[in-house]
Amino acid sequence: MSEKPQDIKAIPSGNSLWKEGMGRFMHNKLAIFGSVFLFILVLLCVLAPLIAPYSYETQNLSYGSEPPGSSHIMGTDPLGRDLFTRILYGGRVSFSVGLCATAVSVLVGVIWGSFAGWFGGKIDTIMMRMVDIAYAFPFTIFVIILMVFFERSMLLLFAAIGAVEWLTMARIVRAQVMSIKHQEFIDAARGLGLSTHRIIFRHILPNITGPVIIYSTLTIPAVMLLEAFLSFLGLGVQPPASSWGILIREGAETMEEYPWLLVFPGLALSLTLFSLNFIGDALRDALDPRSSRE
Amino acid sequence: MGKFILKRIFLETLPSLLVIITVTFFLIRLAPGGPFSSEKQISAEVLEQLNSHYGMDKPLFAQYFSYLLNICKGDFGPSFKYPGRTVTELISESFPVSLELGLYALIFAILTGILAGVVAALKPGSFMDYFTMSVSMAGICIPAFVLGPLLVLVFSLKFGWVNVSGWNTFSDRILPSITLGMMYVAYIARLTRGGMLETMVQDFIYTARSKGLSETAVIFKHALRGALLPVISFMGPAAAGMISGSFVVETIFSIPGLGRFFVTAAFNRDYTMILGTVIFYAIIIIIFNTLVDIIQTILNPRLRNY
Amino acid sequence: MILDVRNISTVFHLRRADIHAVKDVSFQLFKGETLGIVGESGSGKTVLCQSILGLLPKPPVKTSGHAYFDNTDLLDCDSKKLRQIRGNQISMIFQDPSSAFNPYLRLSEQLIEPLISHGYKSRKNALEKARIILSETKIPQPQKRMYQYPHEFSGGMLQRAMIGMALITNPRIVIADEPTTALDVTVQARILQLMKRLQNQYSLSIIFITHNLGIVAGFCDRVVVMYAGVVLETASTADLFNHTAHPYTKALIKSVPSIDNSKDSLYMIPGMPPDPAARLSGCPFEPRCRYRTDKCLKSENRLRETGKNHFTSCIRVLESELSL
Amino acid sequence: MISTPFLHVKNLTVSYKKGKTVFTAVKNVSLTLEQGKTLGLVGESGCGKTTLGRSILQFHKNDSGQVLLQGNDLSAMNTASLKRYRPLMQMIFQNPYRSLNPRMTVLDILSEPFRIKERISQKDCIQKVSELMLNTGLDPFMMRKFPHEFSGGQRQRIAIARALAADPLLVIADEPVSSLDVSVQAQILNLLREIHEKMNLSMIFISHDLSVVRYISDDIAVMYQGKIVEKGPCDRLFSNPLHPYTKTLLSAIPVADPSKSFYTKIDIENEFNPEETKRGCLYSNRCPFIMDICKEAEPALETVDNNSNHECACHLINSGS
Repeated sequence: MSEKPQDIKAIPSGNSLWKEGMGRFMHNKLAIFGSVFLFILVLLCVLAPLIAPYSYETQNLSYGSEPPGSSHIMGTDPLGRDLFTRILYGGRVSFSVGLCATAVSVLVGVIWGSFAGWFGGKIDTIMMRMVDIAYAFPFTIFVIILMVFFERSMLLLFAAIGAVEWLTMARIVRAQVMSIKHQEFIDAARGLGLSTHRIIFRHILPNITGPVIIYSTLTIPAVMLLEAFLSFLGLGVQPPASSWGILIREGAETMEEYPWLLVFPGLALSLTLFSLNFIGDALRDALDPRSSRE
Repeated sequence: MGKFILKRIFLETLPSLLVIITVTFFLIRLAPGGPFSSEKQISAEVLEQLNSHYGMDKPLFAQYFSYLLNICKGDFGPSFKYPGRTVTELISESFPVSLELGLYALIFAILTGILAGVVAALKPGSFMDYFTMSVSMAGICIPAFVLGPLLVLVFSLKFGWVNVSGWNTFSDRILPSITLGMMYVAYIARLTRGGMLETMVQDFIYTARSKGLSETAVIFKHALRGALLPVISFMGPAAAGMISGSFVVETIFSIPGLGRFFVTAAFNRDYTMILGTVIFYAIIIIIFNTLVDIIQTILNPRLRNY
Repeated sequence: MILDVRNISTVFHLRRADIHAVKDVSFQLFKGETLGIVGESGSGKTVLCQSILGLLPKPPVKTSGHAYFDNTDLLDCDSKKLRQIRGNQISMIFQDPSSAFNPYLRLSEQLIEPLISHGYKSRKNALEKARIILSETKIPQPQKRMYQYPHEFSGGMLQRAMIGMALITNPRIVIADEPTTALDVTVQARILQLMKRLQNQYSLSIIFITHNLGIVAGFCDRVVVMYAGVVLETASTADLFNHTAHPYTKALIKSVPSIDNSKDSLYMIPGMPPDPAARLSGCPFEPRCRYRTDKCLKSENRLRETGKNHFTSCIRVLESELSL
Repeated sequence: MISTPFLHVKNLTVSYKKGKTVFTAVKNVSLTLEQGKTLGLVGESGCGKTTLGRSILQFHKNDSGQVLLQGNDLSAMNTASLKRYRPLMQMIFQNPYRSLNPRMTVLDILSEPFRIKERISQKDCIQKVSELMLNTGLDPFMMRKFPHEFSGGQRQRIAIARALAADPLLVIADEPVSSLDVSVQAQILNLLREIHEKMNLSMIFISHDLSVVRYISDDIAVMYQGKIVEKGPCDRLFSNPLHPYTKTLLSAIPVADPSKSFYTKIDIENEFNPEETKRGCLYSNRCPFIMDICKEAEPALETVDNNSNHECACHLINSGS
């Protein structure tokens, strides 16, 4: 046997499940295309104030509802506002809603799921019973009621959408924690006399990051869709702020005369959702514990 | 089997219903403003009279219990927005339309979704796999309120096969059902593909092949049954989602369904109408979930032993 | 001779690498004989039999060579003809009974499937045949139990049902892939008893795949030893144990802890089991063999006779440089 | 023997609640283990050997009975004081793929046992881990690799190294070689024997494979349906088994010698049936030597030979016929 290595630098490092997973992820052409498209779009939206050709509000009636041409690459809306700029600003709202609401739903879902999964027995049945009841609740109605009856602030929108989406995450995390809890390496940890706290943070949580990441990438599109849906009904984001949902609603109303007002925002939203779903599916195939095990 | 259903109804269905009714009831009452505050300035006495007529002046809890009693009798109270019409009437008029739309959409979603899922699972990673999954992905990525207008633009305005909206002839049902169902094609396709891939590598598939069955017999007799279990368990949440989808589709295609009613009721703060619809939808979803559980126990013998 | 397998090679064309699971394997199976195929995991013994019956999905897997079963070559006849033989003339028994049955179908449904799919018309007679075969494999109250579901049976009972399912079309060859590995030692003994009795009753030829040398010694007439997809030695059971002609077989026999031999430390084969994607040339056991020389690197693993139908691929034994 | 035994299990009973039915896995088992000795625990699946192993380590709450380690009763301790005894008893599991945390490097896995005891510099940590790896036949330069980059046999070596890292007094190995190939199996068995002798460890080796247990144990206890039916020194038990079940078990083991055919002599017919064996001996419905008393009274575990404390629970044997 070889002699003992002296310090950490001399020892070659192995490639973790992450590296192997990312290797597989890179092979998925659709996911790469999706990530590149998303990166560009998000960059554009973030830099909107600097690079947008026209300012957000300027209405120039003489240019009312111009088809896409040299001056306005995506045409203008009936009030003469440049569609490309509005899409970028709308994007900022849609993305922020998507990310924040997903964060809310991931946070609540993970905590709820790990609690129910780890304690099991009575606590688990009660917590999961509440999730089942919540599932029976027609959630979009709940959000509509919230938005109608309480003043429509952005914060309420995040909370409402977040409250809708955390259910499935809770179920996935609970199932994952339950299955890990029964694996032998947890018994071994318990056999060492580790504290529950240490077992959870060093042994359980790292092993649920895979499914959590997979499912949160799939939650972002679902949440953005819900926001657009609410804005379409006039309950989501309120003017002067605008989001893709509102742009699509305005476009739909004048669809025959100015189809581009519907097509461009619709395209922006759909391509974003396509990319996010492709990335989510690719992540699932790459990080799925079953395929990485022997 | 009977015991299982009874246990299911009393232990799970009724409590969930109660919780939903209570939450919605108090949520609405706690919200600022009242049903009539959005109307033009009406004098104090008229407001006071309206409240007493609709029993709004009694203490909140009294209203809650009397409301519960009425529901048991099937009376969801009068509608504020449409004087002289009870909520039950309005629901019974508009719900069959939504139900029909929902059923067509569900059938469309199930057939297309399962077909796409099976085709994609047969040759994983091939062009066929990517193609079917991306097309079925369109359901999630092109929202109903974009897909609907686009379909109308193409099929009724350009080709004129179908009229733009309304709900009288059969052809009026095609576009709305596709728009509503398209979203679930993607979820079902994804679940079927996952279920198929997982089942195809099980040992009993090799046993089936070793018995000399043709590949199609192996797939349809053995693999599909196992693969569809996750799809069936998804039918519950799908029903809930289908209902929310119907609001948009009914507004785009101006279909007189319960969904549209609900949206207008919400805007006009028509308390009893909102409550009535929420409870009605909750009942539908719970019935659906119970049905799904029963089907699952029939299909999967292992669940049957308790 | 009932089955003549000549130079079968199976390659898995995967994205990362080409795995040569079976490399140029030949063996014969005689009527009424029990042929044992012995090897550790990764030796290709299961893939070999699955390739013969064409059970492996075509795209990633490519099989070459011939397998003559009464003058039809199973490897290049059309799939319809192959399907007529599968489950009818040649049937299979799998390792883990609890996962080899479709959990969602009643046992009766799965038992009659081989009959129905091979043109047996009346369902009623098929069910009757299923009941008979179950009682022959000693399952108590077959009439009642056959309508139950797989999860309502113990491992031993399910394996008996599997044997019944394989014999219901009274095939001429049964390929058993580690049928008793998942069972307890007393249950295993009774299953082997049952298989021997049914073999004599139906004059079956059995191919018995296992990694357990004890079962081979007690149950099989002839043995094929496989390692890393290659056949290292073929011999009658007595020759294999008493006049072993390959270092790997010798090492394998000595490393099995048996309840008779004394307690001195167990013989260990050094190194690790071979990586299937690696090296093609030379004797695969060379890296772990005590008697290895440079010659072994160049050997083309061809089986040649060293005793009365006793074949080995070890050049040193063939050139009688080595006697084990 | 006046000195207290290293490990003494007294009338231990453990049961599970499966839905509404209560299943008693371990029925009133008593056994002792001396320091530095290995006890082989043998029986078919479902006989309760794993549950017994896990309850000794207090992974399950037992219904009744005591587990005395060096005289102190583990089953009576609260979690805090139990935590002090935990590192003294380590377990090695059957499935090499599920007994190591896939997200941790071997360095973290092996250093966790001593890192939770006291602060330790990275340099000492590497030294200790490389020593552990060398002792268990692993290449220390692989210590920053992850479990999925090792073969089944190597992973089992890592699991053994982790058990040793807590420098325990007692190691319970639950079927450590059952899922490994014969050639790799031999390597792990030799390793276990070597470590057991070098570190004067007491070990409980649980397995369904009698020939493996024969090779590694000093004493053997045969279990059937939650009870110990025969216990004694390894060679005596193999050369002259007393209990009918042990005899059947021994005769059913395949032997790598064509002249000895093993499966033809098995004569037991049906399977264990709880109804028929409610009161009497649990093996009565399958035992060829059944007597009336076997149906009535449960045979106690009595010593049959004093100097070698060979015990057996069978009326036929205990009545001295």
